[in-house]
Amino acid sequence: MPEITYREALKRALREEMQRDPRVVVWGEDIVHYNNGGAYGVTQGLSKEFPERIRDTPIAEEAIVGIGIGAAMGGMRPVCEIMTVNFTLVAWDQIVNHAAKQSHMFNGQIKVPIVIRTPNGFGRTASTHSQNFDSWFASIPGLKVVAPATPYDAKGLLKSAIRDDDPVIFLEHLALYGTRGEVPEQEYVVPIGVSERKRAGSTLTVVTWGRMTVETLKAATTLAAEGIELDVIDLRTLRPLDLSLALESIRRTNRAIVVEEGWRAGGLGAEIAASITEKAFNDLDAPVARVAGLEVPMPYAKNLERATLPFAEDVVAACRAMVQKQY
Amino acid sequence: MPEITYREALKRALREEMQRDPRVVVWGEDIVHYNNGGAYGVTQGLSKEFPERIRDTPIAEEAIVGIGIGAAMGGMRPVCEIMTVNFTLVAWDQIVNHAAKQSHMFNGQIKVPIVIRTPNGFGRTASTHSQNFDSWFASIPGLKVVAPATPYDAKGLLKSAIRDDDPVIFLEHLALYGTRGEVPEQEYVVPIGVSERKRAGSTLTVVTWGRMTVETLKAATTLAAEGIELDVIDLRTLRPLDLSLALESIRRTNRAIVVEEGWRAGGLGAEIAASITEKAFNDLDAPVARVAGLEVPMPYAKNLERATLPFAEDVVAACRAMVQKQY
Amino acid sequence: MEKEDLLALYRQMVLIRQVEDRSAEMYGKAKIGGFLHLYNGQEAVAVGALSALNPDDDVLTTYRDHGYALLRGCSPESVMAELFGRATGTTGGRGGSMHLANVKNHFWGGYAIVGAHLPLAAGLAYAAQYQKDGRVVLCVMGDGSTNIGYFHATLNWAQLWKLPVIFMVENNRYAMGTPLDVHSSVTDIVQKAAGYRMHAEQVDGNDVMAVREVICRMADRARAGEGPSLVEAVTYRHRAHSMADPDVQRAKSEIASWKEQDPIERFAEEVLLPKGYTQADFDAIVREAEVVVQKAVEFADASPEPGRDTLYDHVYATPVANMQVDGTLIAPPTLAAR
Amino acid sequence: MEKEDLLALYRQMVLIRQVEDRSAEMYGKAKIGGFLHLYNGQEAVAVGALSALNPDDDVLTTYRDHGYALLRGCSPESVMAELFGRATGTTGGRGGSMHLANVKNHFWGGYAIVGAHLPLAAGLAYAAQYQKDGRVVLCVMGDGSTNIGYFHATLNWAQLWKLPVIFMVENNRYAMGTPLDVHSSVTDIVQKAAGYRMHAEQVDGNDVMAVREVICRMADRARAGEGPSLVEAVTYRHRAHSMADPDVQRAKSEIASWKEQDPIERFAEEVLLPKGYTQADFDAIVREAEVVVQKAVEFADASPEPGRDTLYDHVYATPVANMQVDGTLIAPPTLAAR
Ligand SMILES: Cc1ncc(C[n+]2csc(CCOP(=O)(O)OP(=O)(O)O)c2C)c(N)n1
Ligand SMILES: Cc1ncc(C[n+]2csc(CCOP(=O)(O)OP(=O)(O)O)c2C)c(N)n1
Ligand SMILES: [Mg+2]
Ligand SMILES: [Mg+2]
Repeated sequence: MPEITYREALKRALREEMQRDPRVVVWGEDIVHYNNGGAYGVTQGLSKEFPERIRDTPIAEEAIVGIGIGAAMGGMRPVCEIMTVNFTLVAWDQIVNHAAKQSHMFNGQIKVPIVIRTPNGFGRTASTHSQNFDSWFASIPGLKVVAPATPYDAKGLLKSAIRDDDPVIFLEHLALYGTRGEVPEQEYVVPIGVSERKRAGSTLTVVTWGRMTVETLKAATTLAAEGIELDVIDLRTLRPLDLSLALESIRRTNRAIVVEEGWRAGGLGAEIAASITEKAFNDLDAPVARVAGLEVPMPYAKNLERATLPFAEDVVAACRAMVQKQY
Repeated sequence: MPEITYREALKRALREEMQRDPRVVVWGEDIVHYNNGGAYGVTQGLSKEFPERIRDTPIAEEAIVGIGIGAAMGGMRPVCEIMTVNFTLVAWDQIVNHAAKQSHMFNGQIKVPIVIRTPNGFGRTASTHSQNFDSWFASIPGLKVVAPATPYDAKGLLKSAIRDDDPVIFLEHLALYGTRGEVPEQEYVVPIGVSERKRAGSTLTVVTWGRMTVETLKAATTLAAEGIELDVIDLRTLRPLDLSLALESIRRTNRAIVVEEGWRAGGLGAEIAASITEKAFNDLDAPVARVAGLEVPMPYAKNLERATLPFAEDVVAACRAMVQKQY
Repeated sequence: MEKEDLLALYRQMVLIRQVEDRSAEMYGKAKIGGFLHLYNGQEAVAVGALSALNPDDDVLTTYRDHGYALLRGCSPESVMAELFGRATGTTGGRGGSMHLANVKNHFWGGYAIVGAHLPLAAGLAYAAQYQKDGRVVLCVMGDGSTNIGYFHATLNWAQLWKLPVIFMVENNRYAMGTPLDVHSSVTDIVQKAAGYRMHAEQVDGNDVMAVREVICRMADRARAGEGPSLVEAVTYRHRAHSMADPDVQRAKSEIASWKEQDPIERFAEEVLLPKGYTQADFDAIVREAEVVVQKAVEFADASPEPGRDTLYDHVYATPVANMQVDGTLIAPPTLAAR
Repeated sequence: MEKEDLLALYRQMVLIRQVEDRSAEMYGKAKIGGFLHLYNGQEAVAVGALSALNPDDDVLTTYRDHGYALLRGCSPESVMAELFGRATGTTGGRGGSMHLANVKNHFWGGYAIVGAHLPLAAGLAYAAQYQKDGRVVLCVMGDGSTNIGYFHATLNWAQLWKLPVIFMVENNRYAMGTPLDVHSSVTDIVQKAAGYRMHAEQVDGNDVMAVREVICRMADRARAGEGPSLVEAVTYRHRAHSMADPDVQRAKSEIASWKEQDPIERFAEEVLLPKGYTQADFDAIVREAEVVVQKAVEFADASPEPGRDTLYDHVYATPVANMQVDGTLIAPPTLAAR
């Protein structure tokens, strides 16, 4: 299979779905004029192909999302790009009170098939531009939330998201856009709601998603040399949460670590740890451990940014500690 | 000691702090003209006493909070009322990106001594008006978050919040405004960050806060008749989280339940369960259980609203189940 | 307009008034809970505006939505049943008073986050524009809703994209208890269009024919591709903001003077009497409405509560294969599709 | 103005230009990371505006903030060190390029959530009004920032409460890569004040004296209790939006024609030459600035990174007694104070 980037995989998904379904329209800030499309290039060149259907918007995320919801109600399939996840906060009311609630509150009279694409990420952009809200999104009834880690999953999940009748928050990552992976030429989708084992191992179970899947796989290579074999479960979808593979794995390994990029306190890692413990208490030889971002607004300085975020080395350290510690 | 309502306790705290410190100003929607002050009457009559310092605002929560932050930066001590917690979503960016980050991002050059008072609650107001975001607030570095359950704590914590140099989210509850409790006439404060045992018992530890403290205490009375004695730990502050009493209790009871009003998945209950399990794994005879709101936008119908929310009976059921179940 | 059509407008206003008055009574009897925002005094706005639109034009409004719902084909039975929180209500008891809806008749519902439905309306207008089916969107809001950011972000965008949407402000001079001049820097809301080069008109909101006329013209403009407009309908509510409001802040004399401008009576006197209708005709219509509303109350009272088993219905339009009903938990393993 | 004071304005513009050019170079050498938004071409706006204010008037701006920081007493050393992410930077390496600040000189910093600092500015203006110390607030934003809800919510409120704040828009005709007429329904930003009855003026943003004059008058108005104003300074940035922007969307000819309006050269020709200054004077100032900026680069490069142990400093102004450094975990039990 040919290797392409995560960015290219997303663009192909958009292009294919736009070709397939005239209801699919795309808008966001700077996705047409700026650098021929997109602050991070996902829509680059696409507006040439679909000039009426891809549009630049004013900077007003509350309207980008709100108008997207309205268009979705009216039978369109809008894919709205929020330049980075940090700006979804401006649209928070639309996401929580409107995208997520319309279908239920109006007793099924209204559907909101919107996709909100937005990248997580960092890169010396300081505290208002280096956040991760995966856990908040994942806690909202009425939303579906996906966070692909590979080009394959990115393409397959974006196609599923666009075809889905529910609002989908589609979480990309700046650190992943340039990563490469195999993506078939032929049509496929990845279903929403299904986790995947990204590496098989028997020492420890690691549950993760998004960028931390990639870091965990790096850690797994390092640890394998020490005889620690990680069973790496990539959630891929954060709501609904599919813990079936994780639980099956824990029944064999008896130890688990959850790895996430965001703040530790109240993170999805806590939910996963709590859920796993409720369901597999007697299988656990140790409390579920968590690797997460530090609880601090992100500093700009290179060394402090690095200290704040989890990377492969942190996963390695946590795994080693868990293997060594006796309970 | 005289008994007064939670509402009256809050008003007294506001009045005393306004008398004490001319920098304290209060604004919000409908806190002056409407019914002489406040959709829920907390400021009733106060504007007569402090006509320049208590003001009605336009409906624009992003500005209520944002202008509050600016005023706090400029040396004021604004107490901003958001009519209900549902509308904080409109101000979410200000809360997360600005209130919480200014002090750190500007390396201590800026302080934001704002208090954002807002009630949780429900009462047949349907899904956009019956939410609980305690867990989200509690996960934000840079904020302090309190959720008093009694008139005593409400008054003492509001005074601490107003005197605090950091942004404080002050979570009240519609269901508590009318409840009564002893409040001394003389000056006192309740420190931020300190949990309290609200009832002593030895069978099970229950960790909770806000309205659910009151429900848990009701449940404790019922259960005591069955010989189940709850040790009820009221967190009072949700950030920073003081789990010291809870852990000390669990080391004796070996079983714990976390009770919260909000959605279960990704709730603060998960954080508490995960943290307790990490720290007291070998003391636990059973996984920490959770009682929480159901994962559904709140319906208007009386029976469905009731089914969605946790009450004393749910705490009773969970405690009975935990006592009966063998692990 | 034909004589009969004029009488139909009168009948509509009377029905709304009757539904509101009985709702207030039922709230007093605790048959209705939560918030109840009544439309008394503002009937000419909804009736005039909707009489100007095509049945497939889209309508969205605020929580003060009973009138719009009734005009868009929600039966008085289904409205009252919704207020009672029953399965037979317009949204099966899920939304209650603030969220009546009838989407098959292009009534997209009442919304309760102030200003938040403005972008939804613009989005529906975009869909109409894209689908080229000539639909126009009417987005109703209160004076207090014109100060929140949503107003600005939406109006700028609507004008930029020339969306077929009419933003109609029901200026009843108060946002809850806060007077217009305390919440808005301009008290003629119509002036707020200037920052967008948007066409705007002010109209007497207690004059049903005047409202009808201006909405007709604005809809024509929108259909002709000339873009959005802002309409300010100046009116007043006879009752408190909601049933929770003791209404101490408005002067009794102010309320009384606006009641003299009652839109229903004015219409009868100024338009219907000259056409030859008589007080007896009006009385008959009121009695008719009373009967209809009485039946609605009985229907609501006899209707069942929604089933506990329906709680999770429609949280998702498409439930995911391996997810449990509450959308969060896992079910038996389903392997990846690759 | 005295001859020397005019030359000082020139010196300020030159210093800003030099800092920007060297920053770009340092970004190319990976000494600076993240986003870097340069001010080349817009210098007359900051220099004109700040020359009109008192030193204790409050200033807030966007991420394009180097000029404002330098004018408000951040040394070139501390600016460059901040861009390098060093402990000696204006915020100790925490904020970086987008968040320079010098609060003791009433420069409240650069902000990077578009529009979000507008309410902060209004809040500072409220504090000034309440404290009656005659301070005025200058709130700087881009043309693209005038479409988000914050703009509306803040301007309405500022006008209602007659807050002493000047909203100054640097209209450089693009929001990132999006042209003005694609993002805003009015292209004369000054028209946006009409919806608030707010006083507004448009000024040539490449004319330092003109900017100075209008800000003087607006500050006088505000100090006299006449409330807020909106000023549109029409200008252009010579460089891309940020160093990440390849700048393919703007026509080369457009950029060239604006460069002919270079505010620094225009000021030299139109104002300084007639006052008797010569090219040699200008050259000397440029050389002076080069030396200063070279020293700043060396200072930054020699400065230490912030200590790992400072990471949690200032997350809270008042750490809570029993909380650990990261603000979430528990420490030894401390009993309730009751
Ligand atoms: C964002 C938000 N803030 C506050 C409220 C509470 N609230 C409900 S109605 C209302 C007043 C609205 O006044 P107006 O827009 O004039 O409409 P009217 O009720 O007069 O029809 C307020 C403050 C809300 N629902 N949403
Ligand atoms: C709320 C928000 N949305 C998007 C962005 C990304 N962004 C940063 S600068 C910018 C363009 C701003 O343009 P303008 O206001 O004209 O200022 P200029 O850069 O031209 O000075 C955008 C879209 C942001 N920082 N904040
Ligand atoms: Mg009103
Ligand atoms: Mg610009």
